Amino acid sequence: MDLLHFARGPGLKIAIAVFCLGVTWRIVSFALLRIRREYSRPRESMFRYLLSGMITVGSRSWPHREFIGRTGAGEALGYSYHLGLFAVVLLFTPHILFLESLFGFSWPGLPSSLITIISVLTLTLFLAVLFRRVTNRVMRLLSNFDDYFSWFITMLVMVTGLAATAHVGGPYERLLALHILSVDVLLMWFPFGKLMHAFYIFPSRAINGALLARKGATS
Amino acid sequence: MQRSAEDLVVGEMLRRHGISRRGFIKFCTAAASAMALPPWMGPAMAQQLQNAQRPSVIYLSFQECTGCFESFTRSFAPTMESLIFNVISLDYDDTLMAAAGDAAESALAKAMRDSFGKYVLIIDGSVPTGAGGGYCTAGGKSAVDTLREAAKGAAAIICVGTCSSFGGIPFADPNPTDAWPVSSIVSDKPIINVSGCPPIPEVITGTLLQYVTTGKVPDLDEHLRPKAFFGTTIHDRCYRRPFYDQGKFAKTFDDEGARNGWCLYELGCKGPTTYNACATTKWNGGTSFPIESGHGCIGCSEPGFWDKGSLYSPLSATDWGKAGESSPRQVLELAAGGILAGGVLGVASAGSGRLRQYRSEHPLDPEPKDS
Amino acid sequence: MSDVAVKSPATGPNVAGAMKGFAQEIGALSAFRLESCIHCGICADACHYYIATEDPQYTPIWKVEPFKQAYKRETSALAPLYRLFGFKREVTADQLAQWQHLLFDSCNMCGRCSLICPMGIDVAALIEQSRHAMFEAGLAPEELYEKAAHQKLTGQPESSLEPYRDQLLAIGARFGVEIPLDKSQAEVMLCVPRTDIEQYPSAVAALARVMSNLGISCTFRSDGLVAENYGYFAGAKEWQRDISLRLIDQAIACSAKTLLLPECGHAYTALRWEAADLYGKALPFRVLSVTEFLADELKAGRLNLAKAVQSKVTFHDPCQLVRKGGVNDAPRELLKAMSVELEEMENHGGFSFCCGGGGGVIDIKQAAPLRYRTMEVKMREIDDTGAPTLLTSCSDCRRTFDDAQVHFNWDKKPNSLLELVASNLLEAGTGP
Amino acid sequence: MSRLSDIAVRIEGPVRLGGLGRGVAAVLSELVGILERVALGGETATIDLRSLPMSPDDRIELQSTLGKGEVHATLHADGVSTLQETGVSGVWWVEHRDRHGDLVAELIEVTVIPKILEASTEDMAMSACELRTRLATTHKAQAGMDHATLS
Repeated sequence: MDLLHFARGPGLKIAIAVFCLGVTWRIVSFALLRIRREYSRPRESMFRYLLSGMITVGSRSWPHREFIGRTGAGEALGYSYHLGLFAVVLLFTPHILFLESLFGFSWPGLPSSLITIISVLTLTLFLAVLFRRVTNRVMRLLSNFDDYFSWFITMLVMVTGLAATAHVGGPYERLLALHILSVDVLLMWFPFGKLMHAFYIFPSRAINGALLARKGATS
Repeated sequence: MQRSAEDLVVGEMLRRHGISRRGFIKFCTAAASAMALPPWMGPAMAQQLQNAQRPSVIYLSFQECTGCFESFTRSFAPTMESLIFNVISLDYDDTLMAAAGDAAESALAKAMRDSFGKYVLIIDGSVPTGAGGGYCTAGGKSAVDTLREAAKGAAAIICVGTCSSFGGIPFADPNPTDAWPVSSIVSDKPIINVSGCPPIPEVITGTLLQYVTTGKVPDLDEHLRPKAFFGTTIHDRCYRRPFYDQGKFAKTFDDEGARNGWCLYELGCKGPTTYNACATTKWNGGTSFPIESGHGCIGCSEPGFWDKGSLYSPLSATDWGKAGESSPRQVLELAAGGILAGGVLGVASAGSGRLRQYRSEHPLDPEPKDS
Repeated sequence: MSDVAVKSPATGPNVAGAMKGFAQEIGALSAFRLESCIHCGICADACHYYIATEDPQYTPIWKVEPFKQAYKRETSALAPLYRLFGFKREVTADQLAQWQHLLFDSCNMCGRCSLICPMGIDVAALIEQSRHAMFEAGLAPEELYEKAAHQKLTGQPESSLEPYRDQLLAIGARFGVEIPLDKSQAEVMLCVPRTDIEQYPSAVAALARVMSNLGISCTFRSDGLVAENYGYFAGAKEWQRDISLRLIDQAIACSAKTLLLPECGHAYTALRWEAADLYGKALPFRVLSVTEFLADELKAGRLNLAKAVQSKVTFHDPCQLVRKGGVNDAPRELLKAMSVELEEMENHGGFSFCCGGGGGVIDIKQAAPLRYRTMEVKMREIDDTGAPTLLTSCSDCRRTFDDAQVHFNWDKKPNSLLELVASNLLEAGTGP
Repeated sequence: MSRLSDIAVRIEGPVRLGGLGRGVAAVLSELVGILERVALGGETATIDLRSLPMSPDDRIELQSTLGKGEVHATLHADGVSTLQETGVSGVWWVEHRDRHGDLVAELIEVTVIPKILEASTEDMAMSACELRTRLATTHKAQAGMDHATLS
């Protein structure tokens, strides 16, 4: 069995199983902890504050006017590489075919050359993100192994993917194998690090937003 | 087959057959072109061959379909006839030779004895080792024994076809005859693999010609294939490549994209992972190649191509398929298993957290009474 | 929890106690908040301590780092792995002692960071829980610890020469207003910040005057006078409950339908939002701040206000009342009713900067130098409005601004919105 | 239908660069470089057209861009070969066909005259030898005849 065969065969199977196991494990572990009832009288009706929670999911995607001056650039950097990643992961035809083979449905993709441009841009942004994490004193203080490893593994996926499409650094099938293998590793690492934020971000915004709105507080 | 002119150098042979020097230069130019060698190599090869002796070649067929030999006979440049008559001395080939039975066997023995240490051994077909080698025998001798014996006196072994190179179809799961490629059985001789199912005719003759003219094993890739023919992927040299780059893909074999000649990636083309000269040398004297005829590459020159999933599933897709099992279903099963196991772990984790909370709030109670 | 069970700050940190406190506290919601942090550091940009100093240790989420660490090691899904491989160390006594500065001296629990987090984490809620654990560890600052203990035992954060009850009556006599006290039945129960009794008696008088103008049956209760709750500041959760219970019991005793809180920010958080949870059931009365109460009366047409003399004012939004409490429109409606021109600060309403005194910080002596640095951020915003008058509706904020006025020899003195209302009352039914 | 060209296939051409296919433009600019070198006495060069991934359209385009020159040579050796000087002086379009008329090599040579056209000195020596032998035998026969006539 060659590397490619392993990467997208048994390797991928293990990765998917570990991914599902880990994600469930982590979520169930805290979701089943005690939730205390709130006895104070809400300022808003439940419908209103749950709605506010939903609105927070969207509104928190960009800083409030008061914060833009200090955080706008940083958040823009963060969101833009995320958008780049989504575009490349979801709109590159070989990726769509991969996902189709997993889930059984597909959607139209973008031209490969456009994807290449987007991925090079995303890669550049990703380097900028690391630069920022290392040079910004706050981020450096907060950062731990998780932050750097999650960055590294995502970067690895991008670099091997780009190398495979550009045929740089080795025969295509080996690069493709490394690319898929790095995706396997990413999937397995996913539940054990900060990548879990993909699952957390919207519920977290919604729940905290709703709890603040319950008090009529700013959210 | 008689070695009628064993002492003659090639140049003299050519003259005897009424082939002029210009004709020979042309022959070598065409061969160099077919082998994707630099164009100046053709005349240089012609010069060298003029004064060389014709080497002895022994062609043995094992567990095979003769497709490779059929391909061999269809080489345009150089043609097999011109090779046999002009450049090499084909001393044993059970398909071509008129002799049969004991006469054939003794011809083989004689060739091996006369040119011991000098002959080129061409192997076609995989070597079955199951049942004591009994799945493929000739004259009471098993293929594996014949190979071992013939290999002893060979200067080099050229494996023609994916079967002798990598095991091929007989080697595919479940490999009932316990077949192996030549390289798994012979390890002490230079081996050149000319893979393909079948290999491109010009690649067979070209490799042979290149070896006999230079006397050296050419540059080989990690699968022992000559880089001159197997150095780039089909995808790299494919005339449909611009459509891949533009993201234009045929979705079915009869849609608008297919009629427009768009990229066949989505239809399972294995071009990106297949190393062969199909896109440049092409087939039938440069007429066409599978992709040009509208079908994706099936990757036949790659090791294990038969076991790498459906010929029609895209390269980037997973290859979990056994017949009747869909990937989405497997994903669902894997996910369900993972979620179940994760759920158990999660409940255990949250449970122990709650127990701790309970203990710290009720330090005097030995056991929790409610949850 | 008895008093004896809690270690005094003098005897050094009790890590096990802290962790026990934290484990008790951690529920699904806080666990989710701790899980969600992506270390983006954006919360630093909401915090006036970071903005004033650019010191990364004042990043809000960093202030709960030991508890994040403890959560991951002890409670999270991966806790067994963290422990097995030693990825997360045990929180040490030294570490906790170091964090006292971050959780008390340099955090007002103002909640501004909770609005900036792109993951939506309510950082302030985490800090409040961390303070609970710090208290269990015996690491509450001495000033807060002592005031909380005193208040739990006596109902007053500090002893006074005369009981507050007597001082209250004296204020009534001095300002010529009737102080309703210890009525057995009343619609509304009143309470008062001890800051007002000691420093701003005019505010006490204003409250009494407004209530009598409205003609609503109301009363102070001798056994539940003080609005402040030092248990909340110190992180002493059970003391906070006991202190709140004094007011709750008295409100129930006089069958009040409303517990009216004076101009005091954290009292609003403690009683409006947290008391019922600590009480374990819904309160049988509503809790209102005087600011929103007056705005409601205004809307109902029962409160009539004259045009005020002040032309231009700026309003400092008390964090607990406005950002965290939702009383945003009420002060502005009152100002509008008095035709006062309001010059808003650059950051106002829910995004207003804290005065720097909240969360008990005004009472922590060692926090003062840092507090003055954050005050400069606030003072600049106030000065930039160009308004000559500063109004607010929290006596702790007022105390902090007064302190700054002395320290910086600042040209602004904070005034109470309630007092402004009280001095512009029209007799019921006369209308403007 | 025996040849690919008989099958109706619509091929959408690759991306054009200023009217020229990408491959064609590359070949042309390479030719310019070689020509300049050869003109100064540098080494001749040959481009194997088979090694370039070109569509039939590209090939036709390249051929028409180069045009036809003055010299056209036909070589009959083991099949027919044509050597056509293109409109670009010193650039030769060479096609080798085998006995069945199938194209076995297609080259562009940049040289004064393609080497294959030159007679080899060895062949000339051998031909001289043969010619001498033939001459000698005819002499003998002639002499014999003369002798016979005289006698």
